[in-house]
Amino acid sequence: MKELTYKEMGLLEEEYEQILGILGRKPNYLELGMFSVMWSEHCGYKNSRPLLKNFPTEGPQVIQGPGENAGVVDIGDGQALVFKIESHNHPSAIEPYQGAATGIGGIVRDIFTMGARPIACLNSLRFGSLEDERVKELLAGVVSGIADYGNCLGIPTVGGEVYFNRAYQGNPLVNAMCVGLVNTQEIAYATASEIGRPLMLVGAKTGRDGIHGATFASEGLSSASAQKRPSVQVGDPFMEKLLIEACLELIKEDLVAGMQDLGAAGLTSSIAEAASKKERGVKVDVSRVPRREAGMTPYEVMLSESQERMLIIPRAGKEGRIAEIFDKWGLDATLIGEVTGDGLFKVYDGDVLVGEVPVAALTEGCPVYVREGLEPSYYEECRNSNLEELLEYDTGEAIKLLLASPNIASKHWVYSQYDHQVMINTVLVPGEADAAVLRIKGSQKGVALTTDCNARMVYLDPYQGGMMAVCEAARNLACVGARPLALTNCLNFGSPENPHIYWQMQEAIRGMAEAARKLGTPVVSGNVSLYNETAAGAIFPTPVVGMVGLIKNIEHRCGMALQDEGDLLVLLGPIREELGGSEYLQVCYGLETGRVPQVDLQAESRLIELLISLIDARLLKSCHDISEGGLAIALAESAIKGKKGFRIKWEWRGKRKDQILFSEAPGRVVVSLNEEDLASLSSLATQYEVEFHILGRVGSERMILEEEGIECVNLAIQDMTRIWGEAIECHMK
Amino acid sequence: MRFGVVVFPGSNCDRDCYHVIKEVMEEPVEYIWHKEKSLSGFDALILPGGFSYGDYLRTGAIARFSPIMPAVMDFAQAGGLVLGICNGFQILLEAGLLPGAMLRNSSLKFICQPVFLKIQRNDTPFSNKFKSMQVVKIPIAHGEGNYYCDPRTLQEMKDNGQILFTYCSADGEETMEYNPNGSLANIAGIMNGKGNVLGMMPHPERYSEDILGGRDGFNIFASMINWLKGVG
Amino acid sequence: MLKANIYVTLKNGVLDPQGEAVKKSLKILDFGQVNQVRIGKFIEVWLESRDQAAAIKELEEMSDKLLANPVIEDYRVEIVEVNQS
Amino acid sequence: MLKANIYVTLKNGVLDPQGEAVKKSLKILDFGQVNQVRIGKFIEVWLESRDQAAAIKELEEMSDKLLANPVIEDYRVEIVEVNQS
Ligand SMILES: Nc1ncnc2c1ncn2[C@@H]1O[C@H](COP(=O)(O)OP(=O)(O)O)[C@@H](O)[C@H]1O
Ligand SMILES: [Mg+2]
Repeated sequence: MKELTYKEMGLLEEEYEQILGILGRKPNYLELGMFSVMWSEHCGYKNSRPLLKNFPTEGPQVIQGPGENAGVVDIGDGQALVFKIESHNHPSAIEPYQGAATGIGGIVRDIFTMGARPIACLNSLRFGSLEDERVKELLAGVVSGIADYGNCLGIPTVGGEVYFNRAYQGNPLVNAMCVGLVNTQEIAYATASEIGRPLMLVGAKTGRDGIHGATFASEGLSSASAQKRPSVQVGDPFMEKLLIEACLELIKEDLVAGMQDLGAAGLTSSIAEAASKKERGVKVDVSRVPRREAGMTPYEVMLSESQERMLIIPRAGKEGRIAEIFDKWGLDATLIGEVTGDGLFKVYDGDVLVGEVPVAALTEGCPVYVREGLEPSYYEECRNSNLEELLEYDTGEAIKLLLASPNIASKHWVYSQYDHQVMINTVLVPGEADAAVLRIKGSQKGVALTTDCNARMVYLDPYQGGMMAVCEAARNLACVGARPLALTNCLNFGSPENPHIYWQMQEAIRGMAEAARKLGTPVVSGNVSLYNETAAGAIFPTPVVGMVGLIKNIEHRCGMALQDEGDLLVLLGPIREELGGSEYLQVCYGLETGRVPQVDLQAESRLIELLISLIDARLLKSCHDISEGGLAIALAESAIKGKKGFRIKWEWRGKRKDQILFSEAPGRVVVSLNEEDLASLSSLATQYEVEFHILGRVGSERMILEEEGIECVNLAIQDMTRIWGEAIECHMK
Repeated sequence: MRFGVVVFPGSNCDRDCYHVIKEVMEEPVEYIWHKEKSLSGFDALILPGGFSYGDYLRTGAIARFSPIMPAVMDFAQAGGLVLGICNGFQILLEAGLLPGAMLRNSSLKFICQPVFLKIQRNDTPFSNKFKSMQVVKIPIAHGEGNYYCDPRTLQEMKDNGQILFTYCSADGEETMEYNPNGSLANIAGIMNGKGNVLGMMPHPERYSEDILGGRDGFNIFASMINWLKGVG
Repeated sequence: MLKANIYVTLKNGVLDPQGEAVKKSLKILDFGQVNQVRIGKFIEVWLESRDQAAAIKELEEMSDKLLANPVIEDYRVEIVEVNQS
Repeated sequence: MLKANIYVTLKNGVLDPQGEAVKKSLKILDFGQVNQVRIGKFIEVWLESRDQAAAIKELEEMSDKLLANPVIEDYRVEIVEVNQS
């Protein structure tokens, strides 16, 4: 293998100078490689760390905030949820199936590393236009990669999102979230405790795969990316399943002092992280690492990103029992080194010392860049674009076009490939509600899970869009009756070295942080994926929010399907007349512009409280959040799900129907309820200061919009169901 | 009465079956590790769903050689009730306890969704709680459930009444349109000649509690218990 | 050391959903001349052995037992290399 | 008519979880001499063509585009039969 220069490894000249300063000498090739992966954006967060500081990370429910493999929140009764979201964008762009599959493997390891049993996966996907043949391949590959890996592990994939936009042409986003359940006293941390404790490596053998994956993930995608292909890893879900079961047995028997998965930057990163926690040092002997290929150099062993490996630091005297458990599961565990007290990361090849660097230099020593953001010109241009002059589209036609938009159409093609019921906890499955709901066996409790981000809104106004992503996630949880607890996030952006992109990051994070603070949902974990761009430009800024919520009594939950004829349809929240950033503008006019609807955090918070109260009091029969496609599509989706029609009376004479029906202003939901419950709803709404509007009634098999006795929309639910149901399937035939 | 749930490396519905027998059916149940070599004191065995050995090579092909399998075969031989669900069904096929083999779904995709099944007869240990020709709803979740056997075997199974469940519409139409995976003769579940071994692709344990969306699966376990109590 | 190839193919008459799908895709990709596609497995096995006859017997046994499912598959064993070392 | 075989194998160094699992279970089944197992695809293609050179070109194109995944797999094309009819 040809040796790379520091530049080819992705280090800047001043960074190389810094390394010379730290070591007081030239690093050898191995040491240089270790610095380069640890100081990559992917591992070192060198461009994002200063911005992440703005996130609120504390709250009474938070057991563990950012800084560990995953965040942990309390759900009472001595139980906690462990969760995190992570990107696998670059690998998936190159090899969609394996890229996505190993993405699942990675995030699942982060969860059981904390001692938690993974109970659910979600994923947030972004692709270019579905008209494009390569995009179809990417979608098919990514979805089957996620499915094959997650299904084989026996972890249900219960939710997520899929969006299509030209902004992701050539640079798809694959973000995977995993949620685990743990007994609070069994939470495991990645701490290297006492000096002299051995380091055990367990799981797959080490091969040459994925060397410099972390560096690769920290660069833009170019045609040269294709040549880096040998770095693609192949996933082995069966091995991972064995690791899950074996590691959880170790935790149950309290045998480990520290546990760390091997992810980006492989052994280098996991050992450094395990050791950095208590200013310990480590020595490791690469000759002991079981290899898959002959002739691997220490450099290759230390940087390999072979999947399905774990690092275990046993409690004193427990090595024997640990070996027994691994043996039961047919896994090989090898002693590869030990914890030392000198703060140094020493790499040996047999007796020969082949590399030595201070642990802290690799971790905390990573340089940090505080950059200057610069507002791009498109921002004001879009905010000021005049949408009033657009001729109004025929409402019925617009609804049909929107239902056929892949961003709104049924995602059945995707989620039917995921096993979403294994573990028999999934109470609301994909497509049934705004969030997935799982029961916690042996209790009354339920948990609700969602991922959200409307990236077009973030692009048009990163500050508002950032707030919207958090609000939508929280609202989606409230729509099923859950109290939002905390969030994880995956910050997908272009190059931070571009001041306009840096501005997007600053603004989006400012918005997310403010919303998270106001809604009481601190940030407990996350991941950053930068340099998502191709020659054609950067992706839409896409800060995906994953959020978890708690349902006190699982019997009191709510789905989105309309239930019974005669029920009242009510809008909770204000009527808004604005089209900025809407799917309607995109689908009907090909426009992605406008002033985005402004978020009112106070109102959002009151709406969430109201929803939790209404559902807990069992006053709602359906509840659905207004997002892409606006009020009209929210109603249509509830109708399609419930196989029931409805009739709406138009009360807003003289106003533009499209502005009201297709506005994507946040802070609003559509509910249905028994007429007798209207008074109770009314008094609760008054109490929480949420305005509401009675829209009409459930009934018949058609969607009817009536204005002064004239039916201006009259569509058969069956036809709408067909359009909505077949859109993605047709593209994927 | 004692149920045993066999755990292979890669099984992942083992806990689900265990939960349903223990918490929903309220009957004694134990896990049986695949490395065990003998079985005693069990009245019924469940081979659960999942991806034993990653389903590498062919579904169920490697698990079929697990140390426990000879004991499972003896148990079946002696007339004990054996229920193979999904991957369990595939293992029973590979082991030759049931005839035929599985091919990949005709769509080549994993499919997870509820389907309708027709109960072809209700005079069996596994279906006595249903009405004959009753249509029930139970979810499937598999990538290889496309059942195949040669024409002679199919005829034999038909003659012997070994086909217990077939895919159908909500109204009981057994046409290709309602066949989710391309399975021969819409087969979703078959028994051995003696009728004490059942393999089925749908997951009854997933529809055994109302909160999970349905309860038709409950009746399969209830039938087994009923039959065991009747006999015992 | 000895290397063998084992070809596992679906029996005649057994439907090959994957082969069918590939054929369809090839037609869409304008490979109009494709008439039929069947997809089987190509298994390479390295054995610590130099005795070809014994090896073939062993490989056939492996195939009968594990590598092929006789209900749906046929197989063929072929020794491709014998290394005297 | 013409029949071709295409052998699709994992590139050297690429992990083969299937092969590993099969090797392990062959060992357990007492085929102790097995050293390594790699599992690939064996694709049989029938073409409406009699021109071997053109067919090989076409088959290679198919393999590049669809039959093999160039990121992790290699392939080899071989014409096994040309039928004059
Ligand atoms: N956008 C973010 N918001 C909050 N926390 C973050 C974010 N990005 C990364 N983190 C936290 O930084 C730490 C390091 O992340 P990462 O390198 O992805 O972990 P790992 O080594 O387990 O893959 C984790 O605790 C993670 O939760
Ligand atoms: Mg980690």
